[in-house]
Amino acid sequence: MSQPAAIEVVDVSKRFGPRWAVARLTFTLATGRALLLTGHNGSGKTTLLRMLATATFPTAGHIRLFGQETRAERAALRDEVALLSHASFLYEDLSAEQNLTLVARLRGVPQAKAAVAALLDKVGLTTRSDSPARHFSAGMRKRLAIARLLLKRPKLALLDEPFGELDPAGIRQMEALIRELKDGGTGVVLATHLVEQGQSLTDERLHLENGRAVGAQA
Amino acid sequence: MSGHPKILAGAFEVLRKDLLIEWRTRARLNALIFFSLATLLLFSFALGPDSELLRKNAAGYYWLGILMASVLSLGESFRIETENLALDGLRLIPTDPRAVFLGKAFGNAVMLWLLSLIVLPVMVALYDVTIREGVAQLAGLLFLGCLGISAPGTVYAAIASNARARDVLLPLLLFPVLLPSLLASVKATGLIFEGDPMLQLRSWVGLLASFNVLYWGLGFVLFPKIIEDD
Amino acid sequence: MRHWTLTYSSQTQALLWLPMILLALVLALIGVHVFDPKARRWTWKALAVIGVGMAVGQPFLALSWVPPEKYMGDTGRILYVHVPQVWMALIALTLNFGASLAFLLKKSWVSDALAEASAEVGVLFGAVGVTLGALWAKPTWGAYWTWDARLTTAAILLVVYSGYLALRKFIEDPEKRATWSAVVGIFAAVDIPVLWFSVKWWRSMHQTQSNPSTVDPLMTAVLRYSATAFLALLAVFIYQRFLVASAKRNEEVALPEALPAVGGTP
Amino acid sequence: MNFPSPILAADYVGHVVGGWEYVQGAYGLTLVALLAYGAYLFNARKDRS
Repeated sequence: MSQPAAIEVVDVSKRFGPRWAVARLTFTLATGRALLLTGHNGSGKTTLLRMLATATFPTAGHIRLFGQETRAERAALRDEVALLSHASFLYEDLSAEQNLTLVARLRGVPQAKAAVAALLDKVGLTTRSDSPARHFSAGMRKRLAIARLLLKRPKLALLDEPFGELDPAGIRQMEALIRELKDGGTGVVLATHLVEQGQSLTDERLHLENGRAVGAQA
Repeated sequence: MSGHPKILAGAFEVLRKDLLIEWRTRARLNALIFFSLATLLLFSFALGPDSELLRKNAAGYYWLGILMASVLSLGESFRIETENLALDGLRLIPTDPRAVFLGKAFGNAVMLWLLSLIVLPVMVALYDVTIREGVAQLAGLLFLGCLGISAPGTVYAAIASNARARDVLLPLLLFPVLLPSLLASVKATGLIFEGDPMLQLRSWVGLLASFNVLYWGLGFVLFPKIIEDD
Repeated sequence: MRHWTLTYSSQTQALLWLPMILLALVLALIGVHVFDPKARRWTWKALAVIGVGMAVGQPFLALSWVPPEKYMGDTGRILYVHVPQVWMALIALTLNFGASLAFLLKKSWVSDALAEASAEVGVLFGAVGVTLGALWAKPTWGAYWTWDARLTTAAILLVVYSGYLALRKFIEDPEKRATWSAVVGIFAAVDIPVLWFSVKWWRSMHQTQSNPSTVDPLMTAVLRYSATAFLALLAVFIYQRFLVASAKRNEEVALPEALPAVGGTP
Repeated sequence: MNFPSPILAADYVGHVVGGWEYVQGAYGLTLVALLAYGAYLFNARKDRS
């Protein structure tokens, strides 16, 4: 292999108290491929995504992204991996624009102001850019969270239920956006209950039950 | 790549964000001001109308008022971080956890300092205090004292915000640890009020500064252990 | 000062060495216990026998064998338990600091369990020690509580570590509990000497510590004997509490080996 | 002659004015605290094994 795999999960287990959220999971995802992650609530999807995003780390086993171990190389990997989480990561008292500007500045994005304005336009929040996130609907929060993710131009995008809480137009936009990411060479991991929608966007599928991979299928 | 300038730049952004949030939620700051005023009033009620006693112990009551308010403001500063898991988002941007500590702890110190300055004139009137050694010195000392509260305060608030019964836990953990810097602050403030004929002020301020170095160093090293999930 | 020291019989003189020999024995047993895991099955039992035996004999020595103190009279006898109890508390809390530091440097459930055990036992000995101190202070100084540096520091120390124990109870996730309490343990331990000096300077009231050269050798011997007895008990308590904590941790944190390997690849 | 003897102890109880019961109380307290903790540990150990 000339290029290390985008994701390499080796016998990973994650425990929360007495419960195993992810149990002895092993899989790889080649660079440039998109993975669909399915499973019921509590099957370990979110935990897996959080581990891939370096938000938390395995109790046992190893995760390597682009050949780098997550625990050891977290600082470098966080630059390249972006997570669209169930929690929006937003500061409720800051406006949409201020939330994005904070991220842009912390990442050292050049011309932060212009970049933020362009992204707000892209997710259709320009008219509400000055209202605090507290006043946003669930769908609008999702859009803002996506804009936050796009500030990163990640090599790997981890999307936890990206279609949840979006209206039909929003879902179409999201689909277009995921395609755009894929075409741009970004690896995508997509966790969703909408299996058909997800399958049309991805190349591979991993089904989780009680933290284990079940019935592997392409 | 992640050298010291980057930590300081990150800390500055975190500080800016915290102050911006405080500014956008001014109502909360107002509530805090009235809370500490109420505390100062309660001391004078509890002790009766002995104005001599109040004046003598003014520095102590003043710092107790600030301390009480600090628990609320520290708790609040981490409530905004646990909401929407914003602190996780901050980590993953990525922001160096030490930068988060420096930014938040400094922000908390600034907030407490502003609070103490706003309450100061009322305290002076209420306890009939004269500031003999100059208001500038007092302001500097207040800031040093607030820094001494905010460093361990930020560490402990981060811990308490994720535990059950956090409202009980934060003061329980924090107050005893704060005692040394609080004692030094009270002594030095008292000397500024009463005058400093023996020139003891310098050594108390020096002591307070040393506590600050110790607590900020500990916080800088240990804070990442608290917010990194491994 | 006390010339009657010279009138001890040779029998009594020889007995003054007994506490030191017992102390060496207890320390040796603790050393074997720490460094030889296989010996742990019997070392703690031996320590328990010595500790209980000596503790039973202790009131006998302290209440009747030793003559009353010249100035304090019989009240001074409280010191034979008060002082060693506080020493033991300090030893236990120092151990807590070591365990906390060890945990942060290298995660291990052993150091976490040891931190839990030493803090709890330390608080127990500290609480008894401080209570006895207050009981001694009432007839001696006329008040249960004088705000001198040592008393104040001891009291705050108890509050600090009670907070530590409360924190441990309030966090369910074992990993987080271990890490966070280790951080709190280090903050607390570093704060103790700082606190002591600050309270001392704050009060600027001096009380010089007595040392063996100014005290009758008979009294020193009894003090050492008591300290040895409590040290043996301290070791047994910490070890037993450590076993309880370890067992609880094992229940909380199952090992991944317990899971069958049924990996799958997409 | 200073060797521990119950007679001597009784002598003290008879002679020493005040304070003596007080001192014994302090010793009793220590004993009770240590015993209680030992019993608690013994119980906890029994539950775990």
